[in-house]
Amino acid sequence: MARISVQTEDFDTGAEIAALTAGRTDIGGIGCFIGTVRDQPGPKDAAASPPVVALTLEHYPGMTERAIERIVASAEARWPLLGCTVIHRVGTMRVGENIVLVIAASSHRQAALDATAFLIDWLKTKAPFWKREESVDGQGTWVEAREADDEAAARWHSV
Amino acid sequence: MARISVQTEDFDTGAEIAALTAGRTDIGGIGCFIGTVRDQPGPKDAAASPPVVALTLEHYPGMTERAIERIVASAEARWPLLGCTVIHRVGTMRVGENIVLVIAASSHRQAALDATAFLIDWLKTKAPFWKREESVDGQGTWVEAREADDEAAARWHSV
Amino acid sequence: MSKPLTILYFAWLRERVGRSQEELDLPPSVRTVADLVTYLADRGPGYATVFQNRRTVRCAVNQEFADPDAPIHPGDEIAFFPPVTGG
Amino acid sequence: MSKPLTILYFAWLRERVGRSQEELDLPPSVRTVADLVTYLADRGPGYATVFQNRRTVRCAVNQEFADPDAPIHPGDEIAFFPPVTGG
Repeated sequence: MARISVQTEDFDTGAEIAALTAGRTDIGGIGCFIGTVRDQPGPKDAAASPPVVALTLEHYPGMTERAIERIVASAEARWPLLGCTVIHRVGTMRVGENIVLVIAASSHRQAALDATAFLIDWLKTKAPFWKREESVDGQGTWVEAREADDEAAARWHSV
Repeated sequence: MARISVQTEDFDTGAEIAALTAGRTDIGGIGCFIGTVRDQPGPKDAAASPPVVALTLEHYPGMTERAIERIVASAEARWPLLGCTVIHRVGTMRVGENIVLVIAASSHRQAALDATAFLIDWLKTKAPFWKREESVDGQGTWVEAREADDEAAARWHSV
Repeated sequence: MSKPLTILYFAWLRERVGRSQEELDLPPSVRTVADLVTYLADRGPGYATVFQNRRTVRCAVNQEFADPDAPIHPGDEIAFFPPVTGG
Repeated sequence: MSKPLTILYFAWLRERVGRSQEELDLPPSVRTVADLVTYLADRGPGYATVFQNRRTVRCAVNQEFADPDAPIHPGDEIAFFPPVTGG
Protein backbone atom coordinates (compact mmCIF):
# COMPACT_ATOMS: atom_id res chain seq x y z
CA MET A 1 0.00 0.00 0.00
CA ALA A 2 2.84 2.36 0.81
CA ARG A 3 4.66 4.23 -1.93
CA ILE A 4 8.42 4.23 -1.36
CA SER A 5 10.97 5.78 -3.68
CA VAL A 6 14.67 6.61 -3.49
CA GLN A 7 15.38 8.85 -6.45
CA THR A 8 17.56 11.66 -7.75
CA GLU A 9 14.62 13.71 -9.12
CA ASP A 10 12.67 16.24 -7.08
CA PHE A 11 9.14 15.42 -5.89
CA ASP A 12 5.83 17.31 -6.02
CA THR A 13 4.31 17.35 -2.53
CA GLY A 14 0.85 18.47 -3.65
CA ALA A 15 0.69 15.79 -6.34
CA GLU A 16 1.84 13.09 -3.89
CA ILE A 17 -0.82 14.05 -1.33
CA ALA A 18 -3.45 14.13 -4.08
CA ALA A 19 -2.40 10.68 -5.32
CA LEU A 20 -2.53 9.21 -1.83
CA THR A 21 -5.96 10.61 -1.00
CA ALA A 22 -7.71 10.45 -4.40
CA GLY A 23 -11.17 8.94 -4.14
CA ARG A 24 -10.73 8.12 -0.45
CA THR A 25 -13.48 8.94 2.03
CA ASP A 26 -12.05 7.14 5.07
CA ILE A 27 -9.12 9.51 5.66
CA GLY A 28 -9.56 12.15 8.35
CA GLY A 29 -6.02 13.41 8.75
CA ILE A 30 -2.87 13.59 6.66
CA GLY A 31 0.46 14.24 8.33
CA CYS A 32 3.28 15.42 6.16
CA PHE A 33 6.93 16.42 6.52
CA ILE A 34 9.28 17.88 3.94
CA GLY A 35 13.00 18.09 4.65
CA THR A 36 14.98 20.69 2.72
CA VAL A 37 18.64 21.67 2.38
CA ARG A 38 19.21 24.69 4.54
CA ASP A 39 21.89 27.33 4.44
CA GLN A 40 24.33 26.80 7.29
CA PRO A 41 27.82 27.65 8.38
CA GLY A 42 30.67 25.46 7.21
CA PRO A 43 31.33 22.07 8.78
CA LYS A 44 33.61 23.29 11.57
CA ASP A 45 33.25 26.97 12.23
CA ALA A 46 31.21 29.70 10.59
CA ALA A 47 34.05 32.21 10.52
CA ALA A 48 36.79 29.86 9.37
CA SER A 49 34.88 27.62 6.96
CA PRO A 50 33.09 28.55 3.76
CA PRO A 51 29.28 28.08 3.86
CA VAL A 52 27.67 24.88 2.71
CA VAL A 53 26.02 25.31 -0.70
CA ALA A 54 24.84 21.75 -1.31
CA LEU A 55 24.44 18.31 0.20
CA THR A 56 25.35 15.05 -1.48
CA LEU A 57 23.57 11.95 -0.24
CA GLU A 58 24.88 8.49 -0.99
CA HIS A 59 22.80 5.39 -0.39
CA TYR A 60 23.16 1.63 -0.61
CA PRO A 61 20.88 0.70 -3.51
CA GLY A 62 18.70 -2.20 -2.45
CA MET A 63 19.50 -2.12 1.25
CA THR A 64 18.27 1.46 1.69
CA GLU A 65 14.93 0.73 -0.01
CA ARG A 66 14.48 -2.46 2.02
CA ALA A 67 15.26 -0.63 5.25
CA ILE A 68 12.64 2.03 4.40
CA GLU A 69 10.09 -0.66 3.53
CA ARG A 70 10.73 -2.25 6.90
CA ILE A 71 10.31 0.96 8.90
CA VAL A 72 7.11 1.77 7.00
CA ALA A 73 5.79 -1.71 7.83
CA SER A 74 6.69 -1.03 11.45
CA ALA A 75 4.74 2.27 11.36
CA GLU A 76 1.79 0.46 9.79
CA ALA A 77 1.89 -2.08 12.62
CA ARG A 78 1.96 0.65 15.27
CA TRP A 79 -0.70 2.98 13.86
CA PRO A 80 -3.84 2.36 11.79
CA LEU A 81 -2.54 4.03 8.63
CA LEU A 82 -4.68 4.34 5.51
CA GLY A 83 -1.82 5.43 3.28
CA CYS A 84 1.87 6.22 3.46
CA THR A 85 4.40 7.78 1.10
CA VAL A 86 8.16 8.07 1.60
CA ILE A 87 10.27 9.70 -1.10
CA HIS A 88 13.96 10.26 -0.44
CA ARG A 89 16.28 11.97 -2.85
CA VAL A 90 19.94 11.02 -3.36
CA GLY A 91 22.75 12.73 -5.25
CA THR A 92 23.61 16.41 -4.95
CA MET A 93 20.95 18.86 -3.73
CA ARG A 94 21.57 22.59 -3.48
CA VAL A 95 20.47 24.83 -0.61
CA GLY A 96 16.70 25.35 -0.71
CA GLU A 97 15.98 22.07 -2.52
CA ASN A 98 13.82 19.24 -1.22
CA ILE A 99 15.50 16.20 0.33
CA VAL A 100 12.76 14.00 1.75
CA LEU A 101 8.97 13.71 1.86
CA VAL A 102 6.91 11.71 4.35
CA ILE A 103 3.11 11.48 4.16
CA ALA A 104 1.00 9.40 6.55
CA ALA A 105 -2.79 9.27 6.40
CA SER A 106 -5.18 7.89 8.98
CA SER A 107 -8.78 8.26 10.07
CA HIS A 108 -7.61 10.29 13.08
CA ARG A 109 -5.05 13.04 13.36
CA GLN A 110 -2.95 11.64 16.19
CA ALA A 111 -2.01 8.49 14.30
CA ALA A 112 -1.15 10.51 11.19
CA LEU A 113 1.01 12.96 13.16
CA ASP A 114 2.77 10.30 15.24
CA ALA A 115 3.53 8.09 12.24
CA THR A 116 4.93 11.08 10.33
CA ALA A 117 7.22 12.02 13.23
CA PHE A 118 8.28 8.39 13.74
CA LEU A 119 9.19 7.93 10.07
CA ILE A 120 11.09 11.19 9.66
CA ASP A 121 13.01 10.67 12.92
CA TRP A 122 14.15 7.31 11.62
CA LEU A 123 14.92 8.57 8.10
CA LYS A 124 16.98 11.46 9.45
CA THR A 125 19.05 9.29 11.81
CA LYS A 126 18.97 5.55 11.16
CA ALA A 127 18.34 5.22 7.43
CA PRO A 128 21.30 4.00 5.34
CA PHE A 129 22.33 7.33 3.85
CA TRP A 130 25.70 9.07 4.01
CA LYS A 131 25.81 12.81 3.81
CA ARG A 132 28.52 15.07 2.41
CA GLU A 133 28.39 18.82 2.76
CA GLU A 134 29.67 20.70 -0.28
CA SER A 135 31.24 24.10 0.38
CA VAL A 136 31.30 27.05 -1.98
CA ASP A 137 35.03 26.44 -2.47
CA GLY A 138 34.35 22.98 -3.92
CA GLN A 139 35.47 21.08 -0.82
CA GLY A 140 33.26 18.22 0.32
CA THR A 141 33.19 16.98 3.91
CA TRP A 142 31.52 13.77 5.02
CA VAL A 143 29.17 14.45 7.93
CA GLU A 144 29.71 12.39 11.07
CA ALA A 145 26.80 10.64 12.76
CA ARG A 146 25.30 12.78 15.50
CA GLU A 147 24.37 11.66 19.00
CA ALA A 148 21.48 14.14 19.25
CA ASP A 149 19.80 12.58 16.22
CA ASP A 150 20.16 9.14 17.74
CA GLU A 151 18.38 10.34 20.86
CA ALA A 152 15.45 11.70 18.84
CA ALA A 153 15.01 8.33 17.14
CA ALA A 154 15.59 6.45 20.42
CA ARG A 155 12.51 8.03 21.98
CA TRP A 156 10.41 5.72 19.82
CA HIS A 157 11.90 2.56 21.30
CA SER A 158 10.28 3.27 24.65
CA VAL A 159 6.82 4.05 23.18
CA MET B 1 4.68 36.59 9.06
CA ALA B 2 2.04 33.90 9.45
CA ARG B 3 -0.68 33.47 6.85
CA ILE B 4 -4.07 32.89 8.47
CA SER B 5 -7.33 32.47 6.60
CA VAL B 6 -10.85 31.36 7.49
CA GLN B 7 -12.61 30.80 4.19
CA THR B 8 -15.31 28.81 2.42
CA GLU B 9 -13.11 27.96 -0.60
CA ASP B 10 -10.84 24.92 -0.77
CA PHE B 11 -7.07 25.36 -0.49
CA ASP B 12 -4.13 24.05 -2.53
CA THR B 13 -1.62 22.43 -0.17
CA GLY B 14 1.22 22.30 -2.71
CA ALA B 15 0.78 25.96 -3.63
CA GLU B 16 0.66 26.99 0.05
CA ILE B 17 3.88 25.13 0.84
CA ALA B 18 5.54 26.63 -2.24
CA ALA B 19 4.44 30.15 -1.23
CA LEU B 20 5.75 29.71 2.30
CA THR B 21 9.15 28.38 1.23
CA ALA B 22 9.78 30.34 -1.99
CA GLY B 23 13.27 31.81 -2.10
CA ARG B 24 14.05 30.67 1.46
CA THR B 25 17.36 28.98 2.23
CA ASP B 26 17.07 28.93 6.03
CA ILE B 27 14.28 26.34 6.25
CA GLY B 28 15.31 22.77 7.03
CA GLY B 29 11.96 21.17 7.80
CA ILE B 30 8.32 21.77 6.98
CA GLY B 31 5.62 20.10 9.04
CA CYS B 32 2.17 19.92 7.56
CA PHE B 33 -1.25 18.56 8.48
CA ILE B 34 -4.39 18.38 6.39
CA GLY B 35 -7.71 17.55 8.00
CA THR B 36 -10.39 16.06 5.76
CA VAL B 37 -14.05 15.10 6.13
CA ARG B 38 -14.19 11.36 6.59
CA ASP B 39 -16.94 8.91 6.05
CA GLN B 40 -18.35 7.77 9.37
CA PRO B 41 -21.39 6.20 10.90
CA GLY B 42 -24.26 8.47 11.90
CA PRO B 43 -24.12 10.56 15.06
CA LYS B 44 -25.49 7.93 17.42
CA ASP B 45 -25.20 4.44 16.04
CA ALA B 46 -23.97 3.04 12.77
CA ALA B 47 -26.88 0.66 12.35
CA ALA B 48 -29.66 3.03 13.41
CA SER B 49 -28.46 6.33 11.92
CA PRO B 50 -27.86 7.23 8.31
CA PRO B 51 -24.21 7.91 7.43
CA VAL B 52 -22.76 11.40 7.58
CA VAL B 53 -22.29 12.84 4.09
CA ALA B 54 -21.08 16.32 4.97
CA LEU B 55 -19.94 18.60 7.78
CA THR B 56 -21.06 22.16 8.27
CA LEU B 57 -18.73 24.40 10.26
CA GLU B 58 -19.93 27.67 11.73
CA HIS B 59 -17.48 30.23 13.11
CA TYR B 60 -17.57 33.58 14.87
CA PRO B 61 -16.24 36.00 12.26
CA GLY B 62 -13.60 38.17 13.87
CA MET B 63 -13.22 36.21 17.09
CA THR B 64 -12.22 33.00 15.32
CA GLU B 65 -9.51 34.73 13.27
CA ARG B 66 -8.19 36.55 16.34
CA ALA B 67 -8.10 33.31 18.33
CA ILE B 68 -6.10 31.64 15.54
CA GLU B 69 -3.72 34.61 15.36
CA ARG B 70 -3.16 34.29 19.10
CA ILE B 71 -2.42 30.56 19.02
CA VAL B 72 -0.03 31.04 16.09
CA ALA B 73 1.76 33.77 18.06
CA SER B 74 1.96 31.34 20.97
CA ALA B 75 3.49 28.67 18.69
CA GLU B 76 5.97 31.25 17.38
CA ALA B 77 6.95 32.07 20.96
CA ARG B 78 7.46 28.40 21.80
CA TRP B 79 9.36 27.28 18.71
CA PRO B 80 11.77 29.10 16.36
CA LEU B 81 9.43 29.08 13.37
CA LEU B 82 10.45 30.51 10.01
CA GLY B 83 6.97 30.42 8.54
CA CYS B 84 3.46 29.34 9.43
CA THR B 85 0.20 28.94 7.50
CA VAL B 86 -3.23 28.12 8.92
CA ILE B 87 -6.19 27.86 6.57
CA HIS B 88 -9.53 26.74 7.97
CA ARG B 89 -12.62 26.25 5.87
CA VAL B 90 -16.16 27.03 7.05
CA GLY B 91 -19.55 26.25 5.54
CA THR B 92 -20.57 22.84 4.24
CA MET B 93 -17.90 20.34 3.20
CA ARG B 94 -18.69 16.93 1.80
CA VAL B 95 -16.97 13.66 2.70
CA GLY B 96 -13.46 13.56 1.19
CA GLU B 97 -13.08 17.35 1.10
CA ASN B 98 -10.39 19.35 2.88
CA ILE B 99 -11.25 21.10 6.16
CA VAL B 100 -8.04 22.53 7.55
CA LEU B 101 -4.39 23.04 6.63
CA VAL B 102 -1.50 23.72 9.01
CA ILE B 103 2.05 24.32 7.80
CA ALA B 104 4.97 25.14 10.12
CA ALA B 105 8.53 25.63 8.90
CA SER B 106 11.70 25.78 10.96
CA SER B 107 15.41 25.23 10.57
CA HIS B 108 15.06 21.90 12.39
CA ARG B 109 12.50 19.17 12.07
CA GLN B 110 11.49 18.81 15.70
CA ALA B 111 10.28 22.40 15.98
CA ALA B 112 8.34 22.09 12.71
CA LEU B 113 6.69 18.82 13.79
CA ASP B 114 5.89 19.97 17.32
CA ALA B 115 4.42 23.29 16.18
CA THR B 116 2.27 21.51 13.59
CA ALA B 117 0.91 19.08 16.20
CA PHE B 118 0.36 21.90 18.71
CA LEU B 119 -1.60 24.02 16.22
CA ILE B 120 -3.79 21.23 14.88
CA ASP B 121 -4.57 19.93 18.38
CA TRP B 122 -5.77 23.40 19.31
CA LEU B 123 -7.68 23.97 16.06
CA LYS B 124 -9.45 20.61 16.39
CA THR B 125 -10.50 21.18 20.01
CA LYS B 126 -10.31 24.76 21.27
CA ALA B 127 -10.85 26.92 18.20
CA PRO B 128 -14.19 28.76 18.01
CA PHE B 129 -15.91 26.51 15.47
CA TRP B 130 -19.20 24.65 15.79
CA LYS B 131 -19.67 21.49 13.83
CA ARG B 132 -22.84 20.01 12.43
CA GLU B 133 -22.94 16.57 10.83
CA GLU B 134 -25.24 16.33 7.83
CA SER B 135 -26.79 12.93 7.17
CA VAL B 136 -27.82 11.51 3.81
CA ASP B 137 -31.46 11.98 4.86
CA GLY B 138 -30.96 15.74 5.17
CA GLN B 139 -30.93 15.76 8.98
CA GLY B 140 -28.26 17.88 10.64
CA THR B 141 -26.97 17.19 14.14
CA TRP B 142 -24.78 19.58 16.10
CA VAL B 143 -21.72 17.77 17.43
CA GLU B 144 -21.09 17.97 21.16
CA ALA B 145 -17.65 18.89 22.50
CA ARG B 146 -15.54 15.82 23.19
CA GLU B 147 -13.48 15.14 26.28
CA ALA B 148 -10.87 13.12 24.39
CA ASP B 149 -10.10 16.10 22.19
CA ASP B 150 -9.68 18.29 25.23
CA GLU B 151 -7.14 15.87 26.62
CA ALA B 152 -5.07 15.94 23.43
CA ALA B 153 -4.91 19.73 23.59
CA ALA B 154 -4.30 19.69 27.35
CA ARG B 155 -1.03 17.81 26.88
CA TRP B 156 0.48 21.04 25.61
CA HIS B 157 -0.20 22.95 28.83
CA SER B 158 2.33 20.84 30.70
CA VAL B 159 5.07 21.19 28.07
CA MET C 1 -27.90 57.90 25.42
CA SER C 2 -25.60 54.93 26.04
CA LYS C 3 -24.90 52.56 23.16
CA PRO C 4 -26.92 49.30 23.05
CA LEU C 5 -25.41 45.85 23.48
CA THR C 6 -24.96 43.72 20.38
CA ILE C 7 -25.88 40.11 21.18
CA LEU C 8 -24.82 37.27 18.87
CA TYR C 9 -25.95 33.63 18.89
CA PHE C 10 -24.15 30.73 17.28
CA ALA C 11 -24.83 27.10 16.35
CA TRP C 12 -27.86 25.49 18.02
CA LEU C 13 -28.31 28.46 20.35
CA ARG C 14 -28.92 30.58 17.25
CA GLU C 15 -31.46 28.04 15.97
CA ARG C 16 -33.36 27.90 19.29
CA VAL C 17 -33.40 31.65 19.86
CA GLY C 18 -34.43 32.09 16.24
CA ARG C 19 -32.00 34.85 15.37
CA SER C 20 -28.28 35.31 14.91
CA GLN C 21 -28.03 38.85 16.20
CA GLU C 22 -29.99 41.49 18.10
CA GLU C 23 -29.44 44.82 19.80
CA LEU C 24 -30.48 45.44 23.36
CA ASP C 25 -30.25 48.50 25.59
CA LEU C 26 -28.33 47.46 28.67
CA PRO C 27 -31.02 46.69 31.27
CA PRO C 28 -30.43 48.36 34.65
CA SER C 29 -30.38 44.96 36.41
CA VAL C 30 -27.49 43.69 34.23
CA ARG C 31 -23.92 44.18 35.43
CA THR C 32 -22.38 40.82 34.52
CA VAL C 33 -22.71 38.00 32.00
CA ALA C 34 -24.66 35.98 34.62
CA ASP C 35 -27.10 38.88 35.03
CA LEU C 36 -27.62 39.02 31.26
CA VAL C 37 -28.27 35.26 31.09
CA THR C 38 -30.93 35.64 33.82
CA TYR C 39 -32.47 38.58 31.95
CA LEU C 40 -32.54 36.79 28.58
CA ALA C 41 -34.00 33.55 30.01
CA ASP C 42 -37.23 35.48 30.68
CA ARG C 43 -37.69 36.75 27.11
CA GLY C 44 -39.59 33.78 25.67
CA PRO C 45 -39.64 29.99 25.14
CA GLY C 46 -36.61 29.83 22.78
CA TYR C 47 -34.52 31.91 25.16
CA ALA C 48 -35.73 29.89 28.16
CA THR C 49 -34.61 26.61 26.51
CA VAL C 50 -31.18 28.01 25.72
CA PHE C 51 -30.44 29.75 28.99
CA GLN C 52 -32.02 27.29 31.44
CA ASN C 53 -29.10 24.83 31.31
CA ARG C 54 -26.21 27.21 31.72
CA ARG C 55 -23.67 24.42 31.67
CA THR C 56 -24.04 24.17 27.88
CA VAL C 57 -23.78 27.91 27.21
CA ARG C 58 -20.49 29.71 26.69
CA CYS C 59 -20.02 33.44 26.36
CA ALA C 60 -17.63 35.92 24.81
CA VAL C 61 -17.51 39.62 25.59
CA ASN C 62 -15.98 41.71 22.83
CA GLN C 63 -14.67 38.53 21.18
CA GLU C 64 -12.90 37.23 24.30
CA PHE C 65 -14.12 34.20 26.24
CA ALA C 66 -15.84 35.49 29.37
CA ASP C 67 -16.79 33.97 32.74
CA PRO C 68 -20.27 34.42 34.25
CA ASP C 69 -18.95 37.16 36.53
CA ALA C 70 -17.37 39.16 33.70
CA PRO C 71 -18.66 42.77 33.66
CA ILE C 72 -20.79 44.11 30.81
CA HIS C 73 -20.74 47.69 29.60
CA PRO C 74 -22.85 49.65 27.11
CA GLY C 75 -21.78 49.00 23.51
CA ASP C 76 -20.28 45.61 24.28
CA GLU C 77 -20.53 42.75 21.77
CA ILE C 78 -21.81 39.72 23.70
CA ALA C 79 -21.86 36.30 22.04
CA PHE C 80 -23.50 33.12 23.31
CA PHE C 81 -22.66 29.70 21.89
CA PRO C 82 -22.29 26.03 22.84
CA PRO C 83 -18.88 24.69 23.94
CA VAL C 84 -16.67 24.87 20.84
CA THR C 85 -16.15 21.62 18.96
CA GLY C 86 -13.10 22.74 17.01
CA GLY C 87 -12.66 22.34 13.28
CA MET D 1 34.31 -23.72 -7.20
CA SER D 2 32.56 -21.66 -4.51
CA LYS D 3 31.18 -18.26 -5.47
CA PRO D 4 33.33 -15.21 -4.59
CA LEU D 5 32.29 -12.55 -2.07
CA THR D 6 31.07 -9.22 -3.41
CA ILE D 7 32.48 -6.41 -1.27
CA LEU D 8 30.99 -2.92 -1.43
CA TYR D 9 32.36 0.33 0.04
CA PHE D 10 30.39 3.49 0.70
CA ALA D 11 31.03 7.15 1.52
CA TRP D 12 34.55 7.99 2.73
CA LEU D 13 35.46 4.31 3.02
CA ARG D 14 34.91 4.06 -0.73
CA GLU D 15 37.11 7.09 -1.31
CA ARG D 16 39.95 5.77 0.90
CA VAL D 17 39.87 2.24 -0.50
CA GLY D 18 39.70 3.73 -3.99
CA ARG D 19 36.90 1.53 -5.31
CA SER D 20 33.19 1.04 -4.75
CA GLN D 21 33.07 -2.71 -5.37
CA GLU D 22 35.30 -5.74 -5.71
CA GLU D 23 35.04 -9.48 -5.81
CA LEU D 24 37.11 -11.69 -3.53
CA ASP D 25 37.34 -15.44 -3.15
CA LEU D 26 36.55 -16.24 0.45
CA PRO D 27 39.98 -16.60 2.13
CA PRO D 28 40.35 -19.77 4.24
CA SER D 29 41.10 -17.68 7.36
CA VAL D 30 37.79 -15.79 7.10
CA ARG D 31 34.75 -17.08 8.95
CA THR D 32 33.29 -13.87 10.34
CA VAL D 33 33.04 -10.15 9.57
CA ALA D 34 35.84 -9.50 12.07
CA ASP D 35 38.07 -12.02 10.23
CA LEU D 36 37.36 -10.25 6.93
CA VAL D 37 38.25 -6.86 8.43
CA THR D 38 41.58 -8.27 9.64
CA TYR D 39 42.22 -9.76 6.22
CA LEU D 40 41.37 -6.55 4.33
CA ALA D 41 43.45 -4.32 6.63
CA ASP D 42 46.57 -6.03 5.22
CA ARG D 43 45.80 -5.34 1.56
CA GLY D 44 47.40 -1.89 1.28
CA PRO D 45 47.59 1.63 2.70
CA GLY D 46 44.00 2.67 1.79
CA TYR D 47 42.58 -0.48 3.35
CA ALA D 48 44.81 -0.09 6.41
CA THR D 49 43.51 3.46 7.01
CA VAL D 50 39.91 2.33 6.74
CA PHE D 51 40.08 -0.85 8.77
CA GLN D 52 42.53 0.21 11.49
CA ASN D 53 39.93 2.15 13.50
CA ARG D 54 37.14 -0.38 13.57
CA ARG D 55 34.91 1.87 15.68
CA THR D 56 34.09 3.97 12.60
CA VAL D 57 33.34 1.04 10.30
CA ARG D 58 29.93 -0.56 9.99
CA CYS D 59 29.08 -3.67 8.03
CA ALA D 60 26.11 -5.26 6.29
CA VAL D 61 25.96 -8.88 5.15
CA ASN D 62 23.49 -9.46 2.33
CA GLN D 63 21.99 -6.00 2.97
CA GLU D 64 21.38 -6.56 6.69
CA PHE D 65 23.39 -4.78 9.38
CA ALA D 66 25.89 -7.29 10.77
CA ASP D 67 27.98 -7.54 13.96
CA PRO D 68 31.70 -8.35 13.89
CA ASP D 69 30.95 -11.97 14.81
CA ALA D 70 28.41 -12.46 12.01
CA PRO D 71 29.34 -15.46 9.81
CA ILE D 72 30.36 -15.04 6.19
CA HIS D 73 29.64 -17.55 3.45
CA PRO D 74 30.71 -17.86 -0.20
CA GLY D 75 28.63 -15.62 -2.48
CA ASP D 76 27.70 -13.18 0.29
CA GLU D 77 27.40 -9.44 -0.45
CA ILE D 78 29.44 -7.67 2.23
CA ALA D 79 29.25 -3.87 2.54
CA PHE D 80 31.47 -1.60 4.63
CA PHE D 81 30.47 1.99 5.42
CA PRO D 82 30.71 4.68 8.12
CA PRO D 83 27.93 5.01 10.71
CA VAL D 84 24.86 6.19 8.78
CA THR D 85 24.04 9.89 9.00
CA GLY D 86 20.46 9.62 7.79
CA GLY D 87 18.95 11.75 5.06
